[in-house]
Amino acid sequence: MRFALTEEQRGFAEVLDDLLAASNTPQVVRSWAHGDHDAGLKLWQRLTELGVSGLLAPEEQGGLDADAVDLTVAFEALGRHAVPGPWVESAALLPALLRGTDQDEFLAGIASGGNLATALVTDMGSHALDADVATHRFVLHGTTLYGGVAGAVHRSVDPARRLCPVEAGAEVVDLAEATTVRAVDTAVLACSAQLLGAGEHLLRAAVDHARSRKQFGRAIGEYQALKHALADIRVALDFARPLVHVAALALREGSSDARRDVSAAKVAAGDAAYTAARTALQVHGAIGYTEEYDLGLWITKVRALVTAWGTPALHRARVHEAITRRPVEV
Amino acid sequence: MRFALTEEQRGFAEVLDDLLAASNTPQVVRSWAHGDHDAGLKLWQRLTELGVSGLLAPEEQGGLDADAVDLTVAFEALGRHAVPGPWVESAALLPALLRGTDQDEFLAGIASGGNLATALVTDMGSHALDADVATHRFVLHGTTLYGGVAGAVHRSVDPARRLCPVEAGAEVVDLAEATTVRAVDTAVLACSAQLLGAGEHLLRAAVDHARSRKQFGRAIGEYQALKHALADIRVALDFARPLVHVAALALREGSSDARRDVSAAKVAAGDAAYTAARTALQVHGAIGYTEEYDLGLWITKVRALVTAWGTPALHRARVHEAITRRPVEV
Amino acid sequence: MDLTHSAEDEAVRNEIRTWLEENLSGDFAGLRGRGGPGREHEAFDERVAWDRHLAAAGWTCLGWPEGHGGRGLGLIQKVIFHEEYAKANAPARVGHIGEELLGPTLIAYGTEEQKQRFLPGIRNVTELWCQGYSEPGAGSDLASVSTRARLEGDSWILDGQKVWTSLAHVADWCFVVARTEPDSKRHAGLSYLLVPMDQPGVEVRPIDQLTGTSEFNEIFFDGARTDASLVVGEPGEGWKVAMATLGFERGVSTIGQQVGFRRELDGVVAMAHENGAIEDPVIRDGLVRARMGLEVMRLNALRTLAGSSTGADEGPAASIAKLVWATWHRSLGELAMEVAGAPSLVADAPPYDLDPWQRLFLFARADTIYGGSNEIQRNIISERVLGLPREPRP
Amino acid sequence: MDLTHSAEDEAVRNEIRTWLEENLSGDFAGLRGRGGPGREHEAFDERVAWDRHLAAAGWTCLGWPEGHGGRGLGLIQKVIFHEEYAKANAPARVGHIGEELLGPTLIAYGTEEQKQRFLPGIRNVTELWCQGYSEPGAGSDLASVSTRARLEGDSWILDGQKVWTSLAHVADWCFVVARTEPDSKRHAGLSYLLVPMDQPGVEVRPIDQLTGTSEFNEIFFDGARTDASLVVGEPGEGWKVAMATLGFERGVSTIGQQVGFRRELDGVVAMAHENGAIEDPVIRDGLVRARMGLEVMRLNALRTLAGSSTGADEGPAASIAKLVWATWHRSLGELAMEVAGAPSLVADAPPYDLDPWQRLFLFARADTIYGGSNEIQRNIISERVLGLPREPRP
Repeated sequence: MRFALTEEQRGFAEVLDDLLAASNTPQVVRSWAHGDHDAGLKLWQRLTELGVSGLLAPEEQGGLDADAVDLTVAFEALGRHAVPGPWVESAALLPALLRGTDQDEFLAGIASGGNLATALVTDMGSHALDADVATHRFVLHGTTLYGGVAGAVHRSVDPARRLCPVEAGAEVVDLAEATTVRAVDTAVLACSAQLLGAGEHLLRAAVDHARSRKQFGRAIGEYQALKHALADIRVALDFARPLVHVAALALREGSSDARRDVSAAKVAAGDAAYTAARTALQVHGAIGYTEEYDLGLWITKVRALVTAWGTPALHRARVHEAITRRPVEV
Repeated sequence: MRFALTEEQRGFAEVLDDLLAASNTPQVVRSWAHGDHDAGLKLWQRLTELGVSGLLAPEEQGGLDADAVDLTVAFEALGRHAVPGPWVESAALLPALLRGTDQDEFLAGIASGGNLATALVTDMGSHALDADVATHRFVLHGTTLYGGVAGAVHRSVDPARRLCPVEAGAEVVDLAEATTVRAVDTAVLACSAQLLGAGEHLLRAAVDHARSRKQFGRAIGEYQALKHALADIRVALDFARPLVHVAALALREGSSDARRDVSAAKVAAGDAAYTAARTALQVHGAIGYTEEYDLGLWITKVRALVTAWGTPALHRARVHEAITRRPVEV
Repeated sequence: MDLTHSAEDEAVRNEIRTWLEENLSGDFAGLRGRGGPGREHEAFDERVAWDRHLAAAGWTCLGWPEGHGGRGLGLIQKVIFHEEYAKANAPARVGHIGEELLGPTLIAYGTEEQKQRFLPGIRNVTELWCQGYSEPGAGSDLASVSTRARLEGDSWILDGQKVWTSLAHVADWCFVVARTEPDSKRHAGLSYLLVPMDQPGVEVRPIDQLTGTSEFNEIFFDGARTDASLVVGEPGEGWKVAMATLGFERGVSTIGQQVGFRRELDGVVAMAHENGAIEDPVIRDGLVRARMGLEVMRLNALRTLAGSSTGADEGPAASIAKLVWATWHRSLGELAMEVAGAPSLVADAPPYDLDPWQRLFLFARADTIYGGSNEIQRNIISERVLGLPREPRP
Repeated sequence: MDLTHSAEDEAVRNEIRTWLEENLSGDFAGLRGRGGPGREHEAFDERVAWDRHLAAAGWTCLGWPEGHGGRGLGLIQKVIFHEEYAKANAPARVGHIGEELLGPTLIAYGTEEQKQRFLPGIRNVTELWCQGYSEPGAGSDLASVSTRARLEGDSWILDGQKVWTSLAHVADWCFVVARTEPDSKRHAGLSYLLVPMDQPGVEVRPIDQLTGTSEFNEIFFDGARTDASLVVGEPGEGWKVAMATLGFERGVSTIGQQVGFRRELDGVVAMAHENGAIEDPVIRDGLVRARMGLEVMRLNALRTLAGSSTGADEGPAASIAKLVWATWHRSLGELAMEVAGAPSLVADAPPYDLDPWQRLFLFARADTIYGGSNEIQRNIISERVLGLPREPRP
């Protein structure tokens, strides 16, 4: 019984943080938002070298055969640094869908970083992320995975998430229902971890600002109302993270509660990150609301991720249903 | 268009406050809770002399023919001073039920203070308030008013609200449905006004305590977290009061929205008073939790009134229903 | 206590309503719903024309005394105007800063010459104004102003920077709070100056916002000049005048604002019915709460109106109203995004890049910051209404 | 990362479970569910007998070193004990203040004589302890202690008053923080004294609470005496010792507490199903949130356990846990009352005058106050975890 990351996992997180902290990710995000993908693709390669894209791919195809807990470690780092690109699709959804099918070559391309894949999951939306830059586009409809034909790029509420409508093309593979459920849950989990990471960044930015900014002659971080609001975010994030980890364990163990646990993680991580965004904006005041200030990159990212991969209403309903199905369990 | 109390109404409130402030109501409440009704009955008479019990009774029977707004003024004062006794039943419910019936003598007794009446409204509970001291007991079941036969006194969560089970006896009068709806709504309104008054007292007690009590060398009222919590109560009460007044106007004008407005008032006044109770307790710390300290009289009173005359769930459901019945109106 | 209007008030209502129906037509018909917070860039020139059309018909500056070009209308009739204006979905006004903020300030504190010089331009919407209060690093703390002005001969010379200035890029004039006594601290030594924008010493830079629009600006004063006579109130007593302006900011237009809120809420509700989000009990409860919250704001405004004739201190009431509407509006933005679901993520191209719900979400978040943050409002309520002690200042 | 227990741990679990099944029978069977916060008066003498029965079987002081009469169990096995103890609905312990607070403090700071004199009595539940920290007017501010003690010959003489002392009316001894250097201020000049309760200079008065019970007391020291040797740590360094005791207060028993919470929540849910309150979407959402909140508390405790071997500062983690469980429990009390509806208003006669839901409501409200208020916890988190500046002190 040890409910904590292993030393290896903590080391992995540190390596990712070191790389990303040195990569000027805000600039990468801004370029990506303007359709200039060069810096983002370079970063993709460097993250691939650290194993991020191949985490869930099989060893035989050059992947790491890592588990869902490892995945949350990586995606929390991606969220903390607002890394752009179809990471959830390429590194979580598609490897989870296609392991054990005949798509070995595709999976090898994922692990090597050569394949940048995106997908539309039809019961969760109508657009796919970054289909303009992806090398592969898919549509998952029910249990069938199709190739996808992308339309024009739309801007989205997070400019660094470029959304395209996608239409289903040729069928790629028909999958077992359990596989699709598990793969989509894995994607939701990755998104939840991203939210956690983004929330951590926003909290840290708010704390830094509160310590340095003075108003009425005192650092605003001395004011109790603000301190307590920031303390509440620390609590919310600290309490969302174990739910994300438990959901990862449930996926790893193939628990029948995995879907419920993943939904609970998404709701909690989304709420915590959202509160962090709201408070960070309040702490920064009007400047946090400007485009030139980096804070907005995370604020709009959180806004998008809260709704992406299933709205809070959808996941809340799943938790309700799962819990109230067994009366004694509410 | 003048959405404010008249000068007469403000004067009425002042006269009531002066009387009640001079009446050591905490002592009256404690005695009442122990079944010693003398002081409470004396206070009943003095309030009757100011017209409180006869507000809704017809002039011909010695009443004031006052309106629902006047009623809220009186009941806010009763709540502010935690006055015990079946006031809602005697001064609101029964006069509203029995005006225009042949119960002139009873109404005259209400106006003169000789009649202390209580009633069980069967779709809102199973006990009647202070049936041990009441001169008249009733049961309202559907549209029929019966005499009531009271059982033994139970203590309640508010010790000063002594509850008795009551069984229906002989039929007194069968009423129009509109009359019973309006009368019960009037009782709910009176209860809402009591809640407001109790909330005002709790806020004032919390503010006084926060100004005088020192911790870590500063008046605790200097701490921003506490200041802001108290400010939020000021806001909640200020925003509940207009709903109480609008509900009173709706009842006065016979509006078809009266029931919805009354329910909205009960929910808002209950929430505000409840938050005031919670914060007052938090501000006072452990001492607010002791029986010897007066604060508890209001805290338990608010707890009881929030549930009395329809639970928050019932009134919330009525508001939901009324508002969502007309889609465009949500 | 009653909520019905007098026959006279109803007559005013009918007059306004009829005039708006007849005049929001032809070239102006397309202006319905344009402009407003987060959308000040929309159809700006056309809205200037519309404001001048209003002025020509005598519908600007309704509450000003007749001698200054107003109509001397009472509060309730002004409220009725704003209600009808909002119900007609008429475009957001461009001259409101002059009309609602500077005008009343000049009427109270200005010299006769200043009134004659500036009030007609405001009333006829021939001169637009902006408000030079906030500075970088000062935020809600107006007293820490560091923009400096010195009197040289016949002119004030200004150096410094203002920020978050609405509409500065289209304004002809700016009223500026500047420090005119070099070593003064906090509230002392400030002056309230009227400064022309079209001069070499004034530079305006737009601030791009998360909404993709930029109605706020920075203003840089670098040796900017204005005439020595253009100080409102005594030099060194600008704090008092500036506070008076802030008082006017909390005007009767909140009632009109609520009509706009109601329209937004109705839109969110309609969307929830259309896409089925209304079936989610949490969303449904949120919508009902929003509806009740709006009703309460309306009633509170009416109550404040009834009380304002008593001359009571309206600062705290305004703080309560601001705190509540800002929080309500932010919640509505959040609710709108939750109701909209996944489609809410997609947008079109700038500067019209956001649908109304996205804009509501992004802009309403700022409501709890601008015009005095929620924290400041709670301080005011706890200190001025409840009488709690002020926080210790270093 | 895994959540499964080792075979060794499972063996400990089975041993405990079996023992409890076999022993919570006969005379002890009626003790299930008795005692606990708000109900310390329940079956007190029988619970003392039960605690001694536990002690005789070696089930007290599990985490103490074996040399001091404990079993030297690790954290996880202690957690397992508390889980099983709570699942069996075994009665609340009467000796927990000695076992969990004073014992570890003596083991860390006591003299050899003090350990030999007091640890066996705690371990065998033959001497009960209470905690003399809070004072009237001091509340969460322990450093403002004004109870005085002076050394006269072989004795400390104490004068002053303590308040909110749990179980003082049944305790044999009290550990008291007193000011032993007359003109000292705040943290300096305090000493940590062990004082016998059964003497003329000590008077205990129960404090009646809104629950109708009185497990808290005031203690008046009026020339109370204790032996000069009964100071823990150096005289004047009582603050350090007192803080260590507070650290021990945040022990592994929180996991057991959560099992109790789960039982309460299950009861509220069952009631909601019975009386139909579950159909109210707002109540239903509240119940689901409560269930999720409880799961999160459990996971957080497990995570804290995993981290506690690293020797990291556990104060903030404890603050976070306290803030969350206190707020959660208060909400559950409120939810319980809303679920219960009108029948929740009627009660029976004292001292058993409240049904479990009423008691839950009234008592859980106090959770956000005792053991460090929510405000104090938020200060700790913001200052010690986030590194925000301390508030200015006068």
